[in-house]
Amino acid sequence: MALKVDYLVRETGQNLRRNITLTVAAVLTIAVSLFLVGSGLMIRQGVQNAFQRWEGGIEFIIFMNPDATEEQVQSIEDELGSNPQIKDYTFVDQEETYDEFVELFSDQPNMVESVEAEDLPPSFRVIPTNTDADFVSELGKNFEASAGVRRVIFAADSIKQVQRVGAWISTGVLVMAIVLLTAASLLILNTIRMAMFARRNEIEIMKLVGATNSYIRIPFILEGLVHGLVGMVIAASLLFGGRAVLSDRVLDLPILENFVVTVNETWVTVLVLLLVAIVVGTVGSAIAVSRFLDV
Amino acid sequence: MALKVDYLVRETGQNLRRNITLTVAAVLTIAVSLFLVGSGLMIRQGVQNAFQRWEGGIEFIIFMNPDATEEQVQSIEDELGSNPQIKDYTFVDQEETYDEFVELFSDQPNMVESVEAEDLPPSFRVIPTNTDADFVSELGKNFEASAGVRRVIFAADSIKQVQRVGAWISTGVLVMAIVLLTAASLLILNTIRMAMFARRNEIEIMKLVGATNSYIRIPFILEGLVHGLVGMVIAASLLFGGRAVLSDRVLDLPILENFVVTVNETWVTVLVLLLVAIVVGTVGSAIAVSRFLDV
Amino acid sequence: MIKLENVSKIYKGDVSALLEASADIQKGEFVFLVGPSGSGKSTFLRLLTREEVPTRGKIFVAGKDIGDLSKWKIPFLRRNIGSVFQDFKLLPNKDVAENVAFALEVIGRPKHVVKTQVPAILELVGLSDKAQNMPNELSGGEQQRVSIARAFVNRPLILLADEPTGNLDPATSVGIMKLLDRINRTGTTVVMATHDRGIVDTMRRRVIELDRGKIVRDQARGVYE
Amino acid sequence: MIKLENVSKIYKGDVSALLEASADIQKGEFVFLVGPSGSGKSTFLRLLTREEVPTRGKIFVAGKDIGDLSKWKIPFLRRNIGSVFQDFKLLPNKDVAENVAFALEVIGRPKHVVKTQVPAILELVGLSDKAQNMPNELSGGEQQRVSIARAFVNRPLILLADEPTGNLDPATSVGIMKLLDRINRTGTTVVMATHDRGIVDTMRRRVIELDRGKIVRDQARGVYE
Ligand SMILES: Nc1ncnc2c1ncn2[C@@H]1O[C@H](COP(=O)(O)OP(=O)(O)OP(=O)(O)O)[C@@H](O)[C@H]1O
Ligand SMILES: Nc1ncnc2c1ncn2[C@@H]1O[C@H](COP(=O)(O)OP(=O)(O)OP(=O)(O)O)[C@@H](O)[C@H]1O
Ligand SMILES: [Mg+2]
Ligand SMILES: [Mg+2]
Repeated sequence: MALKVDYLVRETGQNLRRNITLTVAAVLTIAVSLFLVGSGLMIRQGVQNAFQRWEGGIEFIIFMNPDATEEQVQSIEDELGSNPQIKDYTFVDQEETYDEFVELFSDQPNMVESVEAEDLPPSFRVIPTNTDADFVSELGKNFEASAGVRRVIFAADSIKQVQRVGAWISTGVLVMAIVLLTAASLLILNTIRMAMFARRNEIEIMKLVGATNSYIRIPFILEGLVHGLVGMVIAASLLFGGRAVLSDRVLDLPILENFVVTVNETWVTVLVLLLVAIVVGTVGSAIAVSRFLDV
Repeated sequence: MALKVDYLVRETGQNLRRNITLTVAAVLTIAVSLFLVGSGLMIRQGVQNAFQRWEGGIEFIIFMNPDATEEQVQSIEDELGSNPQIKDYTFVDQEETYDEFVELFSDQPNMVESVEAEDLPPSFRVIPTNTDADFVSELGKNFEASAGVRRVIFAADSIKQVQRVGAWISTGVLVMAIVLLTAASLLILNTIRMAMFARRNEIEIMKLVGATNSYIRIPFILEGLVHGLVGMVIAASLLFGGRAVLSDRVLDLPILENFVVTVNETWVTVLVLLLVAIVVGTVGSAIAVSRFLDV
Repeated sequence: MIKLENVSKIYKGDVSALLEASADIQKGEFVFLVGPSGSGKSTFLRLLTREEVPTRGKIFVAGKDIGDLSKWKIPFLRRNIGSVFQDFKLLPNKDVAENVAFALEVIGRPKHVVKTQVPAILELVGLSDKAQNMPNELSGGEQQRVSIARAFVNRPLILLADEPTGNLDPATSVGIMKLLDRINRTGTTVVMATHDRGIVDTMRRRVIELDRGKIVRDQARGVYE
Repeated sequence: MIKLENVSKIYKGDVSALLEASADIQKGEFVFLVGPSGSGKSTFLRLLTREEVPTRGKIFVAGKDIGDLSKWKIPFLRRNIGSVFQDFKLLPNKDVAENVAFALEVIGRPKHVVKTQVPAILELVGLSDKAQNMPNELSGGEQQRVSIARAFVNRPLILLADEPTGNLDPATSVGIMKLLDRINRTGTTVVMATHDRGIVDTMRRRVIELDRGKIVRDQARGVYE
């Protein structure tokens, strides 16, 4: 049986207009839900951004003694330059280390104040050709005995731990986003269910007049889809607005600088919301309708 | 007109039972909403807990040179002990400073590794009798010129900045909780509104039979209250459960240690939820009902 | 008891459901409201219970002008008036006994009154064995009888019945009319809209005939046409 | 066209709405279903459209046993049967024209057919000027006529009417009966439950009388009693 497009458009439009109370309620519920999911996803993105700079390619660090002589530093540098297993390295002098330290711990000013540049060790940050843990560890140990070297630190022991903490936080926020998503789906399904309940007489009558299930279902499903999409647009506007306000005002606090979520990343979030809106709106309506069409 | 208790109880009970679809939908919506609000409040509590130990009574810190002699330290200590304007002070030696440093930056192992106890300055943490900023600053400056003292740091410059960051995060989470609360209220109001919409015929008939507004309203309001309370109980169970799981498993990661929210603090959150459930459930129903009773 | 003074009710789209209608119904009268479909009979009754507000004119019920009745007093007006609705208007989630009991509970009757009155009135309309049924489990005629029972149960001053025999077989109709007559003899004013020629012609009571909103006949001891 | 073989319908609480009923209605017949309130007339009709499933017995409609009809085929059964419901069952959020048009759209009739048929049938039941009204803006009789228009509009094989004149004045009733008669003459089988003695006695068609679920009379060219 052919379902005519104009029937669907008209029927859906009428349902939306004539049950304006329900329409507003459903759209609001979906908008709020999706806004919460979107916020969760964006916070997660922010946390990831903040941790990104810890995830560079540095594989081990050679810390010199703060009072190592220039010759000692030079000899290590020569060694690094001539070793074919070293892909790249950078020397970070005491001033640079201090700057990094200050930046890192700008939120702990008493720590910053307690340390001077000359207390901090200069270091080489080394990227080997091979990233295998054993290989890197072997390679790094070669430098441990050299004069002026205080300690060699491996990614496995340090950066990876930083990353682990980052992952923990990131996972926490992801869990939060998933909880919100589940909550949103539940809420949307509930909304549709209540909308169907409110119109149980209508559905009953349609069945009595000989309408097939698909004939009754499809306008309701389209209605769910429209609810989802309108809710999504509202949620997306709130997210973009929220992002703009936050990145203008709040995030110029230095420690939160890296937390900024870009407009592009916001778009990705909105895409996710669009998907959720379509899937939950359509599938949800379909399930809810079938529940009430079962004679 | 006397509203009989048994009428109210019976009427409310029947509404709940006979519109089971609506009841389940409303309770679920409220449970999810309150759970989200509760989570927001508990995260905020966690963040506050984590920052608490930075909010001690230390008003200024005298950092000694790492290589200050024992006599120099002793002379400062004598001075502190004899000054009537000093309420209390603690000496933190290099080992203790190192321990604190390690604990603080356990998430930045390469920093920890780069610093040894002897690099770090021992310090006096001083609590003056008067907390006025000018007074403290005057008092602290007296020690700046003393032998072996590297620097004096004031709360105004350091701890207050830490507190400020803590406040930022805390505010952020509070804003999140408020957004969730608003969202939850909206959702609950919507739910009630839809429930009323679904029963508009019933209300119409009651009015025709000569029921006064209060006679019609009160069962609906009680129904809203029951929805709110049941939803609250579900949300509270989820919060307690979630807290238990998290503090057992996730939070033994050292950095998150201070984040633990106690059972008592959870109870406070639940109390807030109870209040929200009662207010939103009752007031929401009252508003929703009056909207439909207006002839 | 009921007085209409030049009452008009114009619905949107310029439909004159009632046009310059005047009538004076005394306490204890029994009035048939007749007229073709759409002539304004239900509108006439709905104006008396303030379900509708007249576009023009004044309406008095029990001596009170109900035109300037404040909203919160409407329930109290309705308590003096029992209404049998053309489409029954039963509460779908209450059973038969509860639907009838509700009309008593609303006006604050004590429990023991409800407990004795409800079975008595259900007996009267012949629905004792359906007391526990829900409205959707009843036949059309049974629903109509529940609606009548509910309107009767609190012995109102005025009883308005909108085609109370429309869905009833002749035998049951006669029973219901006997009941209405009995109620009327106790002093209750009864206004009944009907299409049932047989009933009107047998009872020979006052007949008000409407045609396109106008009162075209007001006859004591009248017939259907 | 319609055949019942020892059909019983027992509702919960041991209510026998229909008891061992057998009947055979030929194509083109016009049958009145009479009997007191609650005797099972509506149940009889609801069994034919599979709104209810018989507790015992077999029902054939247009030669098909509808007892083992799979769920998805029910709509197609109903498209061959026009139903006028005792309580109208109009879609409350569609206006009169849309309510009628809906019955055509459901069975996939092209737009131009809908556009010409709907005004024609509204003209026939005398509701042309109410086409844009919503159901709650209609009088009881007008709603019943919309229900009749909707049942007629797709010219079904069978027409079931549950007290289609219950809310109509005698003049309109005669008009509706003339319409039903005309429809019947085009070959449509008509089964009509009614309490209207006048109509049954005037038309003199087959009468099936029910009493407490039993068929107590099945008479060609019968009268009401
Ligand atoms: N869903 C149901 N559950 C229980 N009993 C029911 C149900 N539907 C109908 N009945 C009962 O079955 C009997 C027959 O009902 P039915 O509607 O067929 O009567 P009817 O002949 O159409 O009466 P009326 O002329 O009053 O419309 C009645 O006693 C009714 O109470
Ligand atoms: N809410 C409304 N909006 C617009 N028109 C209305 C409304 N209610 C009733 N009407 C119109 O007013 C006229 C009178 O309606 P009313 O219900 O009073 O008729 P009635 O005499 O009771 O008819 P019936 O015998 O069919 O029940 C009808 O034409 C109807 O369509
Ligand atoms: Mg009427
Ligand atoms: Mg019936």
